[in-house]
Amino acid sequence: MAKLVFLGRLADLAGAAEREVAPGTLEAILADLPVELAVALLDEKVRIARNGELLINPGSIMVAAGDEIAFLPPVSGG
Amino acid sequence: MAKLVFLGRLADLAGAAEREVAPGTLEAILADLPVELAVALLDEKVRIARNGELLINPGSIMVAAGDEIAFLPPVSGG
Amino acid sequence: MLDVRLLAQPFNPGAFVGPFTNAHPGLGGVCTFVGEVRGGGGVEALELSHYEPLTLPGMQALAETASSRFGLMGMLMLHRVGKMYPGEPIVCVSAAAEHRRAAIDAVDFAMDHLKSDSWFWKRELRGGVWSWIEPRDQDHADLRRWG
Amino acid sequence: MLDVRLLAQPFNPGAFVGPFTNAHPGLGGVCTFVGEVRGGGGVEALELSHYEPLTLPGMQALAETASSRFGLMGMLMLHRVGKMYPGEPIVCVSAAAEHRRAAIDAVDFAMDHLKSDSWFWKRELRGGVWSWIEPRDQDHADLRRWG
Repeated sequence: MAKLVFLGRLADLAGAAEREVAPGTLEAILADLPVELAVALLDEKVRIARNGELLINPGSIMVAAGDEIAFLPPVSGG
Repeated sequence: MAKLVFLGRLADLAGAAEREVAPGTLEAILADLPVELAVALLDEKVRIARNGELLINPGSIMVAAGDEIAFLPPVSGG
Repeated sequence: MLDVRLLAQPFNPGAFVGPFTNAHPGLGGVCTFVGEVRGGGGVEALELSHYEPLTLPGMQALAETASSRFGLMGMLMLHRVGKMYPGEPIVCVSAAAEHRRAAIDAVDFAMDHLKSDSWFWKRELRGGVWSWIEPRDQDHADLRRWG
Repeated sequence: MLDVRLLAQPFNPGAFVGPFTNAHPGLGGVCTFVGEVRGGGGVEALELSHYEPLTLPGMQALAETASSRFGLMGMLMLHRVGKMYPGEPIVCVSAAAEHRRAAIDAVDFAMDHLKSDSWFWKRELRGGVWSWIEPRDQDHADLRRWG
């Protein structure tokens, strides 16, 4: 299995801070999520990190077993 | 008597931090001091205060009994 | 010396700043900023979440950048996470330098970046309801000051 | 609250900054600068003289100016006089404000004015010889930043 991590308001939307998912393409993983959550995760302001590394072009990545994919909305500031 | 107060390097030059003088015009008081000291006190960078008030135009003041005249060279800075 | 920490419990800034200062004999000055949770507008509590693999390494990188940019002798950077209450310190940044301008500017720089460019998400409790704090335009203006 | 003092003995800045901070509930941030006597270049001791009728009133006026210019909740301004040794604090300025920029800028402003526009005369002991420290051009440049 792989793990999705939701930060900030995305955790509220996902109903949990983390979620276990089957490995596969990120596209396929998102397609299995509730539509509202998937749309929020794909917002252009949401950064995505794999195993602690920010991804420049996350659109087409393969998520392997044991990977941790974090979804990082804009930080809160001041 | 009146009191002259010498700050910073002026105290070294005067050989003391303070000096009692007879009242009179500032001009007359300075004329009684050693020439080298009088010249240093009249340097345009030296501010003069009477009884804690800085004087705008000290040249011609009368120094009364009990007055404290302070000679303030430029401060040391940073 | 760079000392960068996330703290999950209330802390006393002085207990860190004193030893930090003493660790830099020969310094000319130390500038310190301590931010506290404001209680205005009915805020009852604040909760900060972070993402372990990014937040602390990001702060460490920021302290290194500030340190080399301003030629510091050292920087202390402490940030609370978790739930906190009005009046509690939330952040403490100290810079030790030979000259005061470097120390003051480094703290200003580090605070602008910590506040708007670090991996923290905040929510506030008001009237029993939690709500997320969104980014502010002012933060981006603050960052642009540093080119 | 304005707390402005001349201190004739060594002091611990934290012993003043802690109570100063606690005296301003509701503050957003406190910025503090502490300057210490530098020991570089063979300096063995530093002596600061002041002129009682002008020095403290001048500092008080500076704290009032900074406080109203930056909208502070309070300012703490401590300055040593007398003979002191490398590593001892010589000045401590703290500003408490609702927002960090005001606190940081107020400390920067107050330090520039304290350093170059306050009634202190300094002499240094090197190799057993005392010499007066003259004004530096940099000080005037620092002051011009504030218009």
